[in-house]
Amino acid sequence: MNEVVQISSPHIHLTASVSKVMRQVVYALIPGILLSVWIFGWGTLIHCLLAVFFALTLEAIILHLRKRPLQMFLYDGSAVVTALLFALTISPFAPWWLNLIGICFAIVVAKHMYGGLGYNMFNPAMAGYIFVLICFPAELTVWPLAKSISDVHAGFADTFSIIFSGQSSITGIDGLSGATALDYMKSQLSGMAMVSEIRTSPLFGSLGGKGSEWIACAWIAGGVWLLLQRIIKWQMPVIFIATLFIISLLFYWSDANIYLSPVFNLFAGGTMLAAFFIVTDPVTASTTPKGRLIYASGIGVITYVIRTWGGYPDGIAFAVLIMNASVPLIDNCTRPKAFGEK
Amino acid sequence: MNRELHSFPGGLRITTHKELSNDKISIITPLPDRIILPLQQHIGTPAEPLVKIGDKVLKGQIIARATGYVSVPVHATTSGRIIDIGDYSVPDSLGLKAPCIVIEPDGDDIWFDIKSTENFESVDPKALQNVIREAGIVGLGGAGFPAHVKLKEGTESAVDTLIINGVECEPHISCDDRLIREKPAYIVAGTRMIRHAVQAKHCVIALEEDMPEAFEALERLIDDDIELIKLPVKYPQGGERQLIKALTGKEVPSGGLPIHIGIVMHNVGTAAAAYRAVTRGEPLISRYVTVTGELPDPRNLQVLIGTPVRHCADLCGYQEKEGEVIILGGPMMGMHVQNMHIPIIKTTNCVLVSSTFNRNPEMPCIRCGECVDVCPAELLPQQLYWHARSRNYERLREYHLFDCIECGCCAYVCPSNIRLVQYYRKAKKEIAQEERARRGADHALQRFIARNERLEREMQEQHDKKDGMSDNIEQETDKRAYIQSAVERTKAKREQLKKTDSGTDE
Amino acid sequence: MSGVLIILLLAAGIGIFIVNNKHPDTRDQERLVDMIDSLLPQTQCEKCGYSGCRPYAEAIVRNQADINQCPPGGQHTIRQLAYLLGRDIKPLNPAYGKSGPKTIAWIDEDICIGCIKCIHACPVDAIAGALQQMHTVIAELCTGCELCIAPCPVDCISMVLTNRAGHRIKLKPETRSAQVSS
Amino acid sequence: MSDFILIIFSAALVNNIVVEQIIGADPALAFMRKMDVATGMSCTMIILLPLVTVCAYAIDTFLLIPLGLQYLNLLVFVSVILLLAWSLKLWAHRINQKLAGRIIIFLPLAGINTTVLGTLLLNQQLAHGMFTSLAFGLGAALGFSLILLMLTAINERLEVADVPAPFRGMSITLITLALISMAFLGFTGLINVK
Repeated sequence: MNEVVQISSPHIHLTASVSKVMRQVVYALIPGILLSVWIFGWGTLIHCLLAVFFALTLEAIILHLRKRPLQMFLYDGSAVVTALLFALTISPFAPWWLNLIGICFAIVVAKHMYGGLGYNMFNPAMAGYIFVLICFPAELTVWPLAKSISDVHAGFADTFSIIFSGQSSITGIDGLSGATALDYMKSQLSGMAMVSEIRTSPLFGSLGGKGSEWIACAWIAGGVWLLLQRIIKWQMPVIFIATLFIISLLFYWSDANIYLSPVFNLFAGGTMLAAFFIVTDPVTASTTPKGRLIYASGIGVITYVIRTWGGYPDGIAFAVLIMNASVPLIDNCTRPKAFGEK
Repeated sequence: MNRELHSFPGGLRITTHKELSNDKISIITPLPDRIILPLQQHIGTPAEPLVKIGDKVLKGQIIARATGYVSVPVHATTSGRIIDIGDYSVPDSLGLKAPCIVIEPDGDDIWFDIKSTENFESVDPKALQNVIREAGIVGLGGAGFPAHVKLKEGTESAVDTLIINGVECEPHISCDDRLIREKPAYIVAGTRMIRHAVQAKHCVIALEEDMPEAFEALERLIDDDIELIKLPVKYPQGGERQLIKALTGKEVPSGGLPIHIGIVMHNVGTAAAAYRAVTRGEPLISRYVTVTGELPDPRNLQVLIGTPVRHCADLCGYQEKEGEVIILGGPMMGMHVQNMHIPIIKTTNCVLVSSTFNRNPEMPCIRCGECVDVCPAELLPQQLYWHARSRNYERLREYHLFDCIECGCCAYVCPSNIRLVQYYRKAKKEIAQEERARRGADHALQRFIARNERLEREMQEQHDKKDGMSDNIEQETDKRAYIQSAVERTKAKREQLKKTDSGTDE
Repeated sequence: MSGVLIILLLAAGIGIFIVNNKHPDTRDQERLVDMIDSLLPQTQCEKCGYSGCRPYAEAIVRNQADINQCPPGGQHTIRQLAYLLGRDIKPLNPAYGKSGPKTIAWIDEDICIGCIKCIHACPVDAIAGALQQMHTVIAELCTGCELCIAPCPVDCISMVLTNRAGHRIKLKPETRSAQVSS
Repeated sequence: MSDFILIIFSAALVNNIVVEQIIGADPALAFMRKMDVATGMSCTMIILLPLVTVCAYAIDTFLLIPLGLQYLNLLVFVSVILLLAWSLKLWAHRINQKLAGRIIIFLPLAGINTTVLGTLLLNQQLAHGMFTSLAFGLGAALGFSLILLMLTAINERLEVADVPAPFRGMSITLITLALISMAFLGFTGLINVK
């Protein structure tokens, strides 16, 4: 990178570039974002825009401090993808400073301390999310209720004031928000309730959490488009989903009263977002064919373990970070045999 | 014709652009003003000149003889006068100069006294190899490995299959295609000849699907003894290991040679050259070269070896333009050359004029793994890149850097535009250098130990001969006096030298 | 009472431990010296301050010398030593010299007086010649240690660059005299 | 049996000795320079730790407590570790030549690091039984090895990364360790074994 560009073979090049890849990922996220806005109100959009703004500003400042070409790296779009993924994982009612802190951690610590694009060990969005989750758990557990559950809705102005001042003109913010489906399920299960009883709560839809199940479908649609565009490889999402499905199916069969159904596992929480947009992040995933398999299934297993027995409602972010940390080791151990070595 | 086909791992499907040049009949290039013949046009030791400046030579005369086993002679490619023997620019990725013999053609093109070998089937295979060696034939596919070495390996161990490689997988290049279409008889006869030389059980000529005319031309001439195979288009199918995998399903062991699994492979051009060398006695003095790219008239030429690149390009209407580069070889593996006065050599298959070379800046690697999927050698290009950058040679060896064939597939697909192959080349060079340094160091250590032992021995001897002490002292004073006087003399001499030096400067 | 007994027992155990551990340790050290020695460039140039590569390796093992004292090996050797010993990579200590491309000694045969002083100085016997006869450096054997330069009474030895094959790159007379004077 | 496995998991992941209990961090950072050193160290720990834990537990319960000598435990534990490491070094080659070649160099090093002593003390605090001590030792060793190998591989990758100058070397490794321990926080509340 630091050497003089020399003309060397091959002299032709496929017209792919990092910025094109990132742009397409952003396009694939758009339907899901729009659907979230429709179901959960303006909060998602506000947070997305805020996060993108923070991320680009921070990225520019740090590039300037590190004396790197600003234009080349700012337009590569990786910061935007990180920002969107982060904004989609936090609650739409989360205060603005939470967003700033998370993005700060994601861009500064998880990305640029490791050398910026391509060098980061951990998925920046997930690292930022875990950081705020550990520091401010209360702010993240409050989610707006989906449109079909409650009659009261926060308009644009209300959401805006909730995010920026923490107050709302609507009396009783409690009427607007509640726990997420996974969270509710967890707390009820530890209270010795049966799964079938809990599922009767209005929070749940036919597949996963009410409302969020449709967003999951939008992620699938975006992911499939990316697959068709050959931006991501099919192996990782498929293996991740399959692992999660099979494990939850086994436990579901053993006792349907305390273990969640596989379908619920797939459509609740951020499973689909993770499957198509986070697990497939090439920078932090394994690069060997066998390594990808281990990586994706590892995330599936750890996610299920944390969801079912752990202290946190959703384990995907932790699972991703743990597997990120193991990637170099996996890569080391799964070097494929070279041609003629068999 | 019922051979089961396989596929090699990785690889690419690239637009071939062969239609630019493969429809036009090749023309014989007129004699240039001068012919530059490098002494090393092959892998191995360079040849040694046999002529002096001012000598008259005839076409096909040996002007430099082979030194060592892995070496071939160089022949004059036309009749004329030797005007210089010295360093000239040659096709080299670093733009280095190398010793060459320069001939000024006299225009008569008179053949040297050459003799043909009639009825090759009755000749001993070993004698045939010698004929091929004397004709200066090297692998015409690109690497330039002396052909007789491969043939000799063939007679030393049993050869199951002889493969004649007509797979021109690189985009733009069509010289083999054209050669087959125009001279199919040469190739078929040459194939039979090589088969006789290596005593192969089976014999295959492999082509790609995008050269149907060449296929038909060959099909008309072959009998049951030779299989003619059409392979789907895929880069880099023309690579030795890849083609063997595609045809036989066998993998050449890492660090091994095709002969270890009973296979010998030669290029179609080599087969044609072998035919000419044996039945006509003509050494390798010309070859087909594709001149293509952004030219008014891209086509194939039959070029005398040693003709400057510029001469060939002019024939196709080349006009110098800003922002264009000249590439010798194809767009995937060819080398960029600085000037056009360098000669066409035995291994030059293509002259490509291009302005669409990769100019974009390198971005950091995003570990997308595209390179892993396309690598035909099943390596991890990305890991190699990291280790090449951190100069971790141990790891590079572990990751089989030396199995990389530098096909360029990884760099072609890289979304970050990283010149991967360039890093590998550099690392390979550095590792070779380090190994040499290590060998030197080991040698130095041995000599150091030997010297210390000797000194100890001498000390011991001196200790034993204490009686001759007084003699020694005398000698010592003698020596000192001599050194003193010598030092004086040199000082005077150096003064004088300095004066004359400054005198000439003025 | 029992406390004292236990402490005595432990002391005895540890005593045996220490006594027994001595032998394997010296063997381990010997092996480490070999490993370090095999990484050094074997120029025997004494620039590190020790009388050869092996003494330097021994000094490293004894923790008397740092790993950045070998100018002929340069950064590459430092890196390899750091990997081997698990230490940090650091730049070459300039007090011991600068690292550069490999040079070999070259004797200006017009000036040489045949005093054999350099022949005695050469650690690898790379200089051929006899008393009162012209000396010459055998290029393939020269390690570029520069030990022959100081003893020469007429300063006829200079260090010259080598090409890829290890042969001297011919310099023009001007540069040559400049090199001699420097 | 399920207790045994649960304790191994708990010691290896939930209460990982390096990232959650810090005591293993120092040795892990010391041995992460080279892959073969790290694997050698891991092998040694996996063999040594369960052994030491069980021995220390036995000495503690059957010797020190009945004699009322708990105040000597630190001294005794250190000696036990040293003696075990030493005897293992002498006897290893009789058990398995190949394994001995790998671990012999590391035994003295393993004998004198905080992970081993820390594990013994933790084990004492948790007041495990004989069988569970074995599990705890094994789990701690596995957890240590996992993190050590992870760190070694990460370190190799960080070496080529374009890390800003102030963070190069140990600082970025520590940040990485912090992020790993953050990730391991996800396991909290997973297993509540007392």
